[in-house]
Amino acid sequence: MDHASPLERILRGVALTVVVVFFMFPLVWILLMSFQTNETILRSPPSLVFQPTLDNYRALLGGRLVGAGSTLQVSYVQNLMNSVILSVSSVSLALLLGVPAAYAFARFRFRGSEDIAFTLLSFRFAPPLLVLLPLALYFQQIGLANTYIGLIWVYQLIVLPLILWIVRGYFEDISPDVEYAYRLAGHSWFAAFRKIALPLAGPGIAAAGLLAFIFAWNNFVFALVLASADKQPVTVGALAFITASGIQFGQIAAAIVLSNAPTLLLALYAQRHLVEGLSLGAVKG
Amino acid sequence: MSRREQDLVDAWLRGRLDRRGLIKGLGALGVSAAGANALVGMATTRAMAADFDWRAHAGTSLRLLLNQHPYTDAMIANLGAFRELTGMDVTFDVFPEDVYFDRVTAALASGSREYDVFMTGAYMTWTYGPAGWITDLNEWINDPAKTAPAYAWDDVLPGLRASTAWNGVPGGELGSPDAKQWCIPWGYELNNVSYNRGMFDRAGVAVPTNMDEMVEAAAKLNRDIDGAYGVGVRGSRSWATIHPGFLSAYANFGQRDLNVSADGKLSAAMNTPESKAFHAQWVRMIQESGPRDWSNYTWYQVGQDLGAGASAMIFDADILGYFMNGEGNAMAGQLGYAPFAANPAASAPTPNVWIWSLAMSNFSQRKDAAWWFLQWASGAEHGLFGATEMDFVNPVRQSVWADEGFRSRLENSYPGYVNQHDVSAPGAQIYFTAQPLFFDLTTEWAATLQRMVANEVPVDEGLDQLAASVDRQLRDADLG
Amino acid sequence: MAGIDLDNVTKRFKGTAALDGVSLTVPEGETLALFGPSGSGKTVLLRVIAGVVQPDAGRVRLGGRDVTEEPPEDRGVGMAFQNFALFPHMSAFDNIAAPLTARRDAPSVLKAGVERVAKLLKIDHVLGQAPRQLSNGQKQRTALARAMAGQPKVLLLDDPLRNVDAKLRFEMRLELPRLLAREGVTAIYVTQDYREAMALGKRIAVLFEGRIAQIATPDEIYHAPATLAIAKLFGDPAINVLDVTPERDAHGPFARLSDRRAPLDPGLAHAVGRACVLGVRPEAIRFVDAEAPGAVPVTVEAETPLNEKTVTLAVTRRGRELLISRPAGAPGPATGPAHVAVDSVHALLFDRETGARIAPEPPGGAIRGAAA
Amino acid sequence: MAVIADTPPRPRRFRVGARALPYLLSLPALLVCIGILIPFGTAIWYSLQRYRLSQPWARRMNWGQNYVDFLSDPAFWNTLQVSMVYAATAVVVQLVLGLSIALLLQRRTRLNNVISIMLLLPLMTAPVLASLMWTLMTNANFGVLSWAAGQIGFEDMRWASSPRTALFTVLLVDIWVYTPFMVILLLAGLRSLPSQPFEAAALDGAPRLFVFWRITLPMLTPYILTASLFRLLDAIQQFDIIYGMTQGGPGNTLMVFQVEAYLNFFQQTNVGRSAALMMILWAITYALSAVFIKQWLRLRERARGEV
Repeated sequence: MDHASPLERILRGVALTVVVVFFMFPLVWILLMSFQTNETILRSPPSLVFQPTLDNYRALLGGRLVGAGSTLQVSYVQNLMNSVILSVSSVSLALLLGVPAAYAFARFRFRGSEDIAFTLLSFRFAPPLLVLLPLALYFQQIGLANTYIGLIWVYQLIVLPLILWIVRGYFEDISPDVEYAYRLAGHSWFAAFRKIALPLAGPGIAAAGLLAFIFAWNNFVFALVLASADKQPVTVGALAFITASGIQFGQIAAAIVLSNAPTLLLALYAQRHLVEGLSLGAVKG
Repeated sequence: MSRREQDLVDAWLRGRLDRRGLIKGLGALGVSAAGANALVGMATTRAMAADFDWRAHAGTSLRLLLNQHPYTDAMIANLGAFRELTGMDVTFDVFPEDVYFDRVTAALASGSREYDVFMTGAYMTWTYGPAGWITDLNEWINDPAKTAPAYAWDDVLPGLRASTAWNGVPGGELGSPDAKQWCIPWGYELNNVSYNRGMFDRAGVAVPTNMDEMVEAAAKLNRDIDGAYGVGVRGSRSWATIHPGFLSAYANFGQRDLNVSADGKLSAAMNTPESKAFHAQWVRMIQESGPRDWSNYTWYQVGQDLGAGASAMIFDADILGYFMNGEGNAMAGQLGYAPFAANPAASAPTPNVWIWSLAMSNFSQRKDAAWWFLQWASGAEHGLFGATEMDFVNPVRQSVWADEGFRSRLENSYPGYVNQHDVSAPGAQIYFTAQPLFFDLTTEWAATLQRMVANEVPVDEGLDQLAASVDRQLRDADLG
Repeated sequence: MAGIDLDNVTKRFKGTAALDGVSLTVPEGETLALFGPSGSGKTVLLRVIAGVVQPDAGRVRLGGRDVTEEPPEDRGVGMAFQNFALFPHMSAFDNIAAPLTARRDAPSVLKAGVERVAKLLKIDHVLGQAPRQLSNGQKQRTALARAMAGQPKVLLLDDPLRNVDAKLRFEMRLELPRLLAREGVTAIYVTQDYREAMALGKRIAVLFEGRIAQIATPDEIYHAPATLAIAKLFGDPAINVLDVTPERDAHGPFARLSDRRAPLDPGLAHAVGRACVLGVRPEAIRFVDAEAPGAVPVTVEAETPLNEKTVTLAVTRRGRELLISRPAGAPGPATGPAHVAVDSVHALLFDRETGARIAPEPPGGAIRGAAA
Repeated sequence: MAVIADTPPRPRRFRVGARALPYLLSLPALLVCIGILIPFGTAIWYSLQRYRLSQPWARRMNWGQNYVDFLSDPAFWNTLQVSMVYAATAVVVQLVLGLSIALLLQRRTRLNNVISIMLLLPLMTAPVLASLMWTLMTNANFGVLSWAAGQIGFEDMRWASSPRTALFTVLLVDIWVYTPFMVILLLAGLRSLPSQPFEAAALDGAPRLFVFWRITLPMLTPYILTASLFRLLDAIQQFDIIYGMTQGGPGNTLMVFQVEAYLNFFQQTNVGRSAALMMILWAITYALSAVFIKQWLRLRERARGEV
């Protein structure tokens, strides 16, 4: 490949350019849109020349959208907060539950271990609505409807298997002798877990946690079915007010940017962990 | 309160002054608008409290489930008066319309006690009522101990009262003597024409008075007006596509959705020759001069286009045209309104109505208190406040429509609106057959329309398939 | 009181016995070399003693205390792993300090403790470094230091020299006995290298397929291996094995070697007629003149000088290969025909079927070990 | 050596603790997920009933009738077909695209690394937000893509609102979001391949197409299988993008399982049919995921063997 002909190099360059344009253009375009007024957005043909404005963001963060027929009180900031609360707590809980379980599956071959692990993994692939619809009824009855706790629990369905399987792979890569050495030095099992296994699997736990956070943040269907207005995250919130305001396209764009920003920044910041987590999660385990 | 202020307010209470005049008068006395509203509220409270124990449930807290809507805005703006009047507290969840009814279903299907009162349309009560989720309100309306003398249930337009009452028998007539009052009408919509006066003038097109003219006018407007299409109607895959202009016109041709046989069996009625002719005309109109994204169009898009000058007219809810004429729209102040009878042979329009109503959850633990709220929210006082101070159109009470301030305000800013209403109101009612499969059938109807517009299926064939499918579903549900 | 006492320890993995009724006693302060081919169960045995593997049956006693059910951290055992098992995220210092932190020693005590063993093992200059910065030799010493830092009563060394280079291995082989003696610990030293076993162990336990085949001093094992298999494992070059069936004539029992009668120990009358294997150490074969008594004609094929000795490969007329060793510098024949004499009287004789040693006969007539 | 009589077995405290430990560690996670099995059981139960919320009096067990009805229900076959076509097309296109892009990015240069990171961004976008973004871009009045389509001669491009292009449009969004997933997995696979076969082929002067078909592809197959199965499982359950863009329309063009089940439940309040639909989807995904997990475990063993 080092002796690529000039033609080949040009073709590769063109191909890569097309790839980058296809995957980056929508993000850039929406970002630009979010700084425009409806007037410039509605121009045809679309133009890149416009006077940037922060009004859309101001309206969103201030919580008032003026649209056709009604002034929409949006609690977009509340939606963002809900996303943060739901994602952070469900990932924290999943780490708390999933890391010890992952350790158990990695270290011990106990009766039924593979079956339990398979069951947990198969939750990842079950159609969410299968359980969500009956769950919506149950939640109302047991008072979990429209509570953070109920949602965080349901979020475990996506984040827990993910964490379990990625972290398990990392634990399996640590030689058990290293932990035995620590225990033989006189430390308890728990100390060995905390001081040896956890730090050594740290990068894996970080990768799994990041990935789980992104999945939780991006989730739509759980909150669509189970959350009320005051608990719903940005994914549902953004969809909800596109039609309700229906009009202020700049604000919709700004809402998309705001709700996308955390995951995109996270992806840029921790891309190596994420790539590894993705590959491990899907391929290696 | 000074003596002169007191006089003004009393004059208003005795009905000699409209609210606008009252507040103007108070303004002349140096009372600010906000202060004036407070004064009026207090005065009303005193007056209303005089002959009914409004404070019977003081201290109770109610929870409402509300749709994002101007009616909701008006109600929320006036909630302070309710709190003051009754000493009750009210909290609420507001959802955008796209997910609102899913929320209601989720809450009620599970028997949630969270909400006491919620917004609904009449069609939904055909599901909620038989399911046992909502309460028959006759029990309260007819109980003098629980209903204020001034409530005047008869003041509510009779057609609306009838349309929100159903005996629960599939195919049963609405408003029959044995009907249960499943909800209280709150605000309603008539489906007529709202049009862009400037565009009509420029294209030299007259306001259409029947379907043929509409198809023609829309096509001409579509050609002649740059950057706008001819006519906006809804097209999303939903019951909401069927019930506005479409069904109003359909009913005007004397067509029905279902036949009800003597023994109460239901069967599809939409594959008659007349129906096929009408469908063909409707489909052609959309293909020729409808919005390009028609199949995604809900009332938001229909209204948005009219307000932004992207469409020349709409055949949809009159209040949508009303809102698009308000501030913040490119076409504000340039819209006109006209009644519309699709059938050239028809004597009057037959708009299918959409009635935003208030219903009481059967799972409420505070039904009496909830009724106190319903009375207030659907009462004349709040109706007048909403209609004159906020955008609470169309009000459901005859007394509000009789209010001169309200009429003149409409007449001045919304030319033709009052006429449109008055001409079509007598024929306004729900033209659907009340039955529990309403959403199954209308959704499939909308999907069939989409396929016809996309030329995936010829109109005749599509309707025959639809009718067959409807019949099968009715049979499956033991209705056919 | 015994330092380590194993009683009938058995451990199975998926049905196959890794340890099959192993009983073993190591007196306090003694270093026992545990020797065996790979897969014989050495590491499992060590892990059972350490407590990281639970035996299916049998008891483990350390210093007289039954620790079979105690977790590893309560056993007071130091262990050096074959792969070092250093904590990669800790400095060498912290690695070595691990046993001391477990006791919550004061920082000064901890520091003194680490420095003591570090100095002993000559790694005091690399204490601040992370394991990945250390050379293999340094890693090995760090692992050893960590095992010893807590001054355990029992030290388990799992082939600690396997992954280090030859020079270092040689050095450590000299150093370790001194170190172990100085610490006064009871130690088990696992190795696959018989010379290491002989250099380090006061006694050697030979493990075969999960059973102890023999426990004896290095000298005993070399000169009186309990089985043919043990005989083959000890000695470089390996022992010569010749299939024989002892016969008897007027002079007593003898074995037929290339038509010559090689006399056997007169006490071996009972072996006459049995299918046997004669084991002859390469140094027990001499080159002789053709006329010497019992001289066997061979053909010398090749010769390799091996440090202090020279090893010759010769082939008998029947095609049997013999390895013959003689002190370096001693004269030997050129390639081609030659004659050798076998010291058959002192040779080892094993039963061909069981591999058990027949001669020399163990004192009292019973065969030691668990070969039967 | 004398055999010492074994002491009679006594309670073994440590061993019991050690045995219980793994269960103790994994139990909380399991319990949290087990809660989910309760509604799962409910769903099965519902699916065996004639159950419409609007006709509570008609509710009764009808056992397999809901499933039998599917056989003669054109809507069901349409749903099945749309789901399959959607999933298969999405996976095939993404695989081909993903593999091509991965091959383009195979070498570790700074530019390639930057591009790989850029490719992460669509993947990190919530699918429902992605559908919103594309809805804005394909708006008939001002959407930049509608305008662009007009410029190249597709004046009448209606994107998601025409049955002819709706599938194409939602697939475009699916491809935009998920192709990077393929790229990243296949890139990880490509970069982990041993280099010897390639060097040997280069020495032999083997043509590059030959190298690709005979060496790269076979060695990459486990990764391709894993990634494709994973995507297939996700794609057959697609909800977010379709619900966000068209709610299954226009007509029944995009009526996939989960969207139809959602509408059945919430709009038509036909709980029995909705549950039966989801059970069928579950059966499909369960079969696929069993294959997937087996394949994945094999790959994992291999990855471990190479370590």
